[in-house]
Amino acid sequence: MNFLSLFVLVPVLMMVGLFLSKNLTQIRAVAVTGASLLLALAVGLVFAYLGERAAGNTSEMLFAADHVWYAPLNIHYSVGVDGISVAMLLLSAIIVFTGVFASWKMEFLEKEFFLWFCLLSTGVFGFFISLDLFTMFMYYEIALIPMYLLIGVWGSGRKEYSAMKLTLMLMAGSALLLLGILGIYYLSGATSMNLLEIARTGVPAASQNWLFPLVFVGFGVLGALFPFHTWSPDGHASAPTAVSMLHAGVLMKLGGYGCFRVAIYLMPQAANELAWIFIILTGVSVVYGAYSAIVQTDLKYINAYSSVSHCGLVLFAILMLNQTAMNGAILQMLSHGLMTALFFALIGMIYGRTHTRDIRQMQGLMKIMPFLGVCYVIAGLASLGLPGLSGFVAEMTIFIGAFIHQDAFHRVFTIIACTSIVITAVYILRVVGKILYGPAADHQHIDAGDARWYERTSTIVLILAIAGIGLAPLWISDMISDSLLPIVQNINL
Amino acid sequence: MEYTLFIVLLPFLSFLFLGLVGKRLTPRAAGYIGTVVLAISTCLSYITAWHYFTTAKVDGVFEKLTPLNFTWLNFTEKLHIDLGILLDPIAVMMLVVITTVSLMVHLYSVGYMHGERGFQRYYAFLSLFTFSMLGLVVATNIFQMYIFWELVGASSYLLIGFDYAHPEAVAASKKAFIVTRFADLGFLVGILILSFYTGTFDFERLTSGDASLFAGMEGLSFMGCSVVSWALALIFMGGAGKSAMFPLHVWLPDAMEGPTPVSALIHAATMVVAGVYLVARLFPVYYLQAPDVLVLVAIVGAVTSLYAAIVACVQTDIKRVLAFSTISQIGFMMVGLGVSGMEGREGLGYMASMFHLFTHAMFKALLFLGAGAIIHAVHSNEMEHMGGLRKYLPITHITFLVACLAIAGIPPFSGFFSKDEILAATFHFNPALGAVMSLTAGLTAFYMFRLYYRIFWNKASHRDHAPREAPGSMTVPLTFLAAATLVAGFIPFGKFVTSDSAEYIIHLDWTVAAASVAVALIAIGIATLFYRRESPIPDRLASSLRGLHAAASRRFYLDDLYLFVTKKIIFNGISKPVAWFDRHVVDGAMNGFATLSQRVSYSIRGFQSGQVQQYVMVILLGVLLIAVLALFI
Amino acid sequence: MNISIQETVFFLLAAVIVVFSVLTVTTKRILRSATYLLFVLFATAGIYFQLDYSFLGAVQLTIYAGGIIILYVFSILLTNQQADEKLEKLRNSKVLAGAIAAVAGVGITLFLLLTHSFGPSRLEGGEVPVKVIGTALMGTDKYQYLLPFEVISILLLACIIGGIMIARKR
Amino acid sequence: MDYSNFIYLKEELSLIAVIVILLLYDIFGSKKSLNYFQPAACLLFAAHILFTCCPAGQTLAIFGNIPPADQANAAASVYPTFSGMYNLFPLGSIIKTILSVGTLIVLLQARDWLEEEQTRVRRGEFYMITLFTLLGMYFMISAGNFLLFYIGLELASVPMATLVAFDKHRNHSAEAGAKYILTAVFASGLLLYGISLLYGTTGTLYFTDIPAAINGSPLQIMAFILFFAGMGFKLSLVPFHQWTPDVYQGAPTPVTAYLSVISKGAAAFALVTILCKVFGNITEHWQPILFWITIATITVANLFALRQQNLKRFLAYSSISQAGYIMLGVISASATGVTSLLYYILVYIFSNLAVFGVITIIERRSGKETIDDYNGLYTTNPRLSLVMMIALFSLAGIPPLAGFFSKFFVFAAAVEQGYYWLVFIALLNTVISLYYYLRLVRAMFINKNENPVAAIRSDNYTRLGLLACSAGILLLGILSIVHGEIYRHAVGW
Amino acid sequence: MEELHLEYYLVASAIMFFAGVYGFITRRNLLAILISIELILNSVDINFALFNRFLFPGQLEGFFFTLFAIGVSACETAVAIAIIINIYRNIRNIQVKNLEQLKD
Repeated sequence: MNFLSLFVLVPVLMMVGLFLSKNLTQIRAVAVTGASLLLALAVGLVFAYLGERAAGNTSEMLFAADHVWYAPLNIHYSVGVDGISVAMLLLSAIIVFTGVFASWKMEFLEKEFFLWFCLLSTGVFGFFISLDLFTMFMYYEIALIPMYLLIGVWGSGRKEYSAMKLTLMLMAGSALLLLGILGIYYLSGATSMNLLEIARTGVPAASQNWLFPLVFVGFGVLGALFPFHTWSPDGHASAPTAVSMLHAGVLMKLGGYGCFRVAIYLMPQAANELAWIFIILTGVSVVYGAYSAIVQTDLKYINAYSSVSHCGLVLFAILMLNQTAMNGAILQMLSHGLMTALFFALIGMIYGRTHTRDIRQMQGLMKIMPFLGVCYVIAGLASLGLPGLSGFVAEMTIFIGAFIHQDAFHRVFTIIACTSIVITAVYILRVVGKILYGPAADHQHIDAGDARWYERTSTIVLILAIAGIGLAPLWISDMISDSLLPIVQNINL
Repeated sequence: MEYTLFIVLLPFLSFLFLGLVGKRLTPRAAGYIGTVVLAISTCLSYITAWHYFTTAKVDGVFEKLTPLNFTWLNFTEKLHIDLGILLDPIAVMMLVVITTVSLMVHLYSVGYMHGERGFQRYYAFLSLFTFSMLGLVVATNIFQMYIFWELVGASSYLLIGFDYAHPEAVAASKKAFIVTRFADLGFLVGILILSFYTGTFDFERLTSGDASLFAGMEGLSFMGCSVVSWALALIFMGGAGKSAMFPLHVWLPDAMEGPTPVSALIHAATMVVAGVYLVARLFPVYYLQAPDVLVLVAIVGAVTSLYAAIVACVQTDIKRVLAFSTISQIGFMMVGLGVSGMEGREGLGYMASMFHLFTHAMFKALLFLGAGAIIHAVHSNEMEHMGGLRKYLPITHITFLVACLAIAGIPPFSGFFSKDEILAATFHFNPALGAVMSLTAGLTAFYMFRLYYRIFWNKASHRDHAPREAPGSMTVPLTFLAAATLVAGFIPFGKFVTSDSAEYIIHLDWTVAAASVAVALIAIGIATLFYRRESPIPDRLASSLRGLHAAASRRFYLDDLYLFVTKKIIFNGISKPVAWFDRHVVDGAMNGFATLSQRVSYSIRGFQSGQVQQYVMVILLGVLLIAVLALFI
Repeated sequence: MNISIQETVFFLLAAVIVVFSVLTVTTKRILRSATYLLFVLFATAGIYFQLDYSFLGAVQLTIYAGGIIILYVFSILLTNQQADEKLEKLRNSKVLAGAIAAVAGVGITLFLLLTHSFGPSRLEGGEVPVKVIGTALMGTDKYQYLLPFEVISILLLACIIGGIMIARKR
Repeated sequence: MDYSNFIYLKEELSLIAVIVILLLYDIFGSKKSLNYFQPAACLLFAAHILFTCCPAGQTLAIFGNIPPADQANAAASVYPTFSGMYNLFPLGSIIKTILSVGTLIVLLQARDWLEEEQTRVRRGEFYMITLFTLLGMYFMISAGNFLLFYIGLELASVPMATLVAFDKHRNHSAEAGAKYILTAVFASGLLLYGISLLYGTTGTLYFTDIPAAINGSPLQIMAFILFFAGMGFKLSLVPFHQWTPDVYQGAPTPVTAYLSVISKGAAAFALVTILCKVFGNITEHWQPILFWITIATITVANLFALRQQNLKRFLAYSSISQAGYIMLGVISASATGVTSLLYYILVYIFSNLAVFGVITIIERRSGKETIDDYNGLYTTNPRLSLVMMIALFSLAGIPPLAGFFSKFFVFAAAVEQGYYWLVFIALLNTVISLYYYLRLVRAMFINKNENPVAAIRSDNYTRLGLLACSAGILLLGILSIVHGEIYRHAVGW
Repeated sequence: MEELHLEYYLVASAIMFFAGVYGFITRRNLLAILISIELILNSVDINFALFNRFLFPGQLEGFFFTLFAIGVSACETAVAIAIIINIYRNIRNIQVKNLEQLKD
């Protein structure tokens, strides 16, 4: 048994454990144990990966394993990781870990909540370790569907509507995706659905031109590609804390990762030819999301639109089709995943105390809950790209990478995308100014305490990760960059 | 000289320590830790300066040393962000300036901020700022500079908004950050363009005068200007934002909402000159590749300088006066750079600008700290609450006077030497510009003494209890800085800092010097006449020049413009429509599909009528239709 | 005009079939409808006889005319208090739609039938011996129908069970 | 006259044996012994399934009638008996097994209903008629001649009408029965006319002989269309579907279940057999027809299903759209297509029967059968809700449930044949279908209800049935052996 | 004999078929609808016999199909009538308009 499969197995075992557990303590014990195990696995994987690479293992995917699953359709259960997936797995593990702590205090149906949560994690981890298009798609959908119930049952506000909208839009995306995947497989004439195999055989150029948009839009819906992003504000606003964290933090990354791993990697010619369309769309969404965020009054909406902007940048960078920009895109995924998770965690904690997410009804929270306030400021600074925090590393890599594109069109759009750093600052500071600063007014709020230990655990881990990437980005950046090489070579063939 | 690392690193460690465990410490302990750490840093930078200026000279030229440089982040094979330490004359000078002023401010704050809530946080932020600023000046490459550039912006934001319960402070911090962020956008784009063509961020390579680096940009132009000019102009935009150049200066007067020592450190002595430092750092590039941009720098500097001086004349808040004065003085420095050439006599402007940066840091910090002492005593920023303070605050009075004289350009105070050289360089470059700058110098003298008289002379306002002189922790820095202001002018600056790093002996241009001193004296005279005692003349003058006065009081409506742009254009004009569009058009379309399906679903319900004969009819028609379609089409 | 007996018989039968088919579905009285159907079935049997499929004709007469029609008549009598109750007036639109559909159907079908070239067709005489029929029903070779024969017996059993189950009182 | 041919009919004969035993038992069993009628019937039928399961080749080898040379062939291809009247082929045995398993589950679910005062007297008939129709389907599947096929079809549909009208004292049931028999007879009229034209143009009714005479003349196309209309009725394809909702709603729920899965599955397989074996030469003529019919089926059914309140009507439309997906497997008419078709039927049987099982028990115990009645079901009946949910998700094609795999395979089969547009539209329709399946999930899990359906204790038969269905839904996808086994036999076919 | 063409018979049977269809669609009484169906089935039977006799006289496929079809249609009729009688027992009426309870 390949140890990558543990990433899927652990959440499944967690589900079994949860199913058997009798009371809240046991549920929490199972959740924490499992999440810690996953985090440990992910960290271990990072070291193992770097060790293998240092030892001179140059194969494209490490720790690969392959079992035939559905022989008639050449579907294999095939796993393996490169630097990119390692990074994403680490991200997922961190967010699952912190998500468990962020949902320490559930009000009802705890067992069911964690069950779905684990299923979601299964999908996420499975997606990142998969090398086979089929299993990839399968895990992708596994990750999507629990969202419906997680939002619908444990959410707030217009939860039924949001949950339904989110699910349907994402499923519509995955419908396109499925067609794309089938098209890729059959038109490439590959003898298996393995990514590497298909990349070797290649998809005929003529087919790429219609397959590429399908796959890109399919994944793009999850990556909040304009104009298919509208599930995101409603969905995030209604979702419970941990779900928002996991969704914005990891699930949306599935979109970017998929665009990159499937759309770009397998269809380089079409990517080269059609990138401009999507560059316009993503370029728009970067700026557009940021502008939309400025006028929102609901904390979660602000963050959701901010995600639209940041995730737009991910897709934007991927489309630049060069190593640096793609590296930036992956870093941005990591960075955005961490900080948006932090944001949502904090928003959830603040909401738990103030019972409102309307920024007009909050003031001076810094005095009342300094820990959360400080964390919020840190998250904000990370989001607006302060050096020393992860956002900067990612954004700069993207801008540099995007700007070194030989085509002037790309550079113009890079500059347009750059303007988002100013707009981001505007809405971040607006929120920080409105809710944290100023005199504390509401008595109800004044009585609310600061973060509890589990909340602190969750936020501190996230902040450490953000600062870790922000301060010492080289190892992770190089790890990703090295793994990008074969993909970039595939593009430039 | 690897120990220079600790100059930078120590404040960072102090920041981490105070930030993480500061709450567990007593305020006093936190203050001392911060101050002591900085004192070590200061000592190290003095040692560095001594060490550098004594040993680094090779063939009469100061070498650029990089004791430390490591790759922080790789972009491409050529482009990578390095973090490191670059020592050259201006960097070393800046190290000295920053650590000195910062140390003074740290020390001063022990007294000034005594009893404030969040004292530990304050020191943590101060340390963070000092770290960032030091990192900025020793940057080995433009991207490192950008990194620390952003960090100083953030720490400035945090410090301006230190009193976060105070809405004005919060608004000011936000404004400061956003305006400078906007400018930084230019900086970033400039970096992108420059690095795209030259393939390097490295200062040493960029400034080496190697024309082949810029070969890629040759002949390329955009909207009538060459691309290299665009790049450098955009980089200058970043500098202009940080250095509060017109029209990006709007944030600086508001930034005075922060604690006064912070204003002294960040918004007078160090951070705001970062823009000057940036231009100086890239000076060879500007000079060799885009002299037209240097002209732009000069013009912007001159306009800013004059504008700020005029506005300063009518401000009533003493910190605002000082803020505009700062803007004006930085304008001087920019002009100095803008008119400068590369070598020897031609490079006077550069040298003068750096010299002025140095002296200005001392006397402007002194002015702010003095203002702090005054505010500390009277608990107000407004001139009308002051007057006649010279009896109560003797030390403050003397030191403040020294600073005023220095800024007014009266010999032998330091400001005279540096400003005079800028004027000389400007006249050399263009007499008209020189005249404008001289006028500005005169205005400077006028408003400074207006300030001075209205604080220390004039009619005393009503007070409940007599103001008291500040405690020792505050007066010691004042005295130290006053002393520095007195002697700094005699430093043979040309020996150390010149545009080509070669020694240049300053020769006072006596005609220019005499003229400027005369102008200053006249201006001081007028100020004495107007403000020494209560006098109706200023009011009369104000009413006779009502339009100008009102406009100057409103800072020539630039703040209104800023408000208009942010509130009306960005918020109401762009964001709201965009958000509406998103909710109603984009999302509406998505919901529209759902509604449409539902509608269709309801509208076809009659089709399922429950009549079996209709069902059969449909089957039959279906068959016939398929048959027709399949057979005849 | 040289009209053979065969032709005369055919045209007679065809006329009966067409006319009574239409009458079956248009008459207002249901009992008459059943009666007209009987005529159609007789005519059909006539065609079988004409084709020299006497066995088939006999089966047609016994099962259809003798069995099914009787079933119909009984049912009609059972379900109608007045056996000759008029069928209710039909809505014109429905009739029109039905008529158009039927005419279109006839049109298309006839067009296809008449334009199709059915190989060499000839009506050869020759009765099918009952022995042949019997052997075919009992055989398992090609063109022998033991299995369908068995299966239809099961079908009949199933229908008997089902019919009884529905029709009985309990 | 080789009566030994009968031994090849082992499935049919054993089923007839079961029927005959039941018939005798029902007639001659004492009042007391009849208490065990239902368990006995189920056990007998289960024994029949086991007997059917035995691989065809081996059983034949036991009888020793196949020449050794043919034995290898027999496992993979068609072995005609009765001189081509009846075809023996492993795939047929597989589908028969699948259908029998489904029928057994239906019988288990029907047990509770049959214990009712009203129906108790007719339960013997229920078993017999159900098994008769199943027998009819067996013959439909194995027929090698249109005559046998037609008789099988009638055996599968005429007694079915009496099942539909089984609750004969209920007006709805009676009405549904009448609608069913009238439409069925009309459809079989069309089918017969089609067969007659086919006979007229080809001169034979043997499947093996027809292809030689098929030339695609207009009359043959017309014959095909008429034939297809008759099959379309059984499969309830648009526009031959309108009887479906009415009949499904009116019929007793177990009968509806039977009708929706077993009868449909048999018809689908019979259709694909005939399309491949008989009309295999004129694929270019029938594929466009199927193309549009499939699109119409899926789309129209989904549009109708959107707003249904009555669960059985809702499921009727859902099953119509599922039939559309089945058609994807039919239209592909390749080895993968047939495999996916069979697999789809199998999974569909489990999923749909699970839904019907839950509906049956809830309807029986509470009399409620609209979606709104299911609000808050999870609070009182968590297990039933969970089963229902996985079944619905399986129908919607959500991984890791079997429905996902079956949908994927039919799509893959269609894409393999180049039906990209068809798959595209089908995929978009999966999104709509997901909406209405989620409506039900929402009702059970999210919506609040003052008086939800009271907690239900279901009987052991229902439990067993639901357990079997759940196990099937959960495991069928992951265990690829089922699919592989089907494929192995489909390749040579 | 030569003059009698297959087509003549086919026309008659087709008309019979669609008369049945017309009846099915327009009649109001369930039994009348069933009677229409008999027309449909009967016309098919004729077709089989015709094709067999005119085109493929060598074998008796059409013949037997007709034979079996007659049997099957008898079954159908029997079951249909049983169901109709059942309806009559339930609602004392067999008008088709009373069969419209089940609808959307």
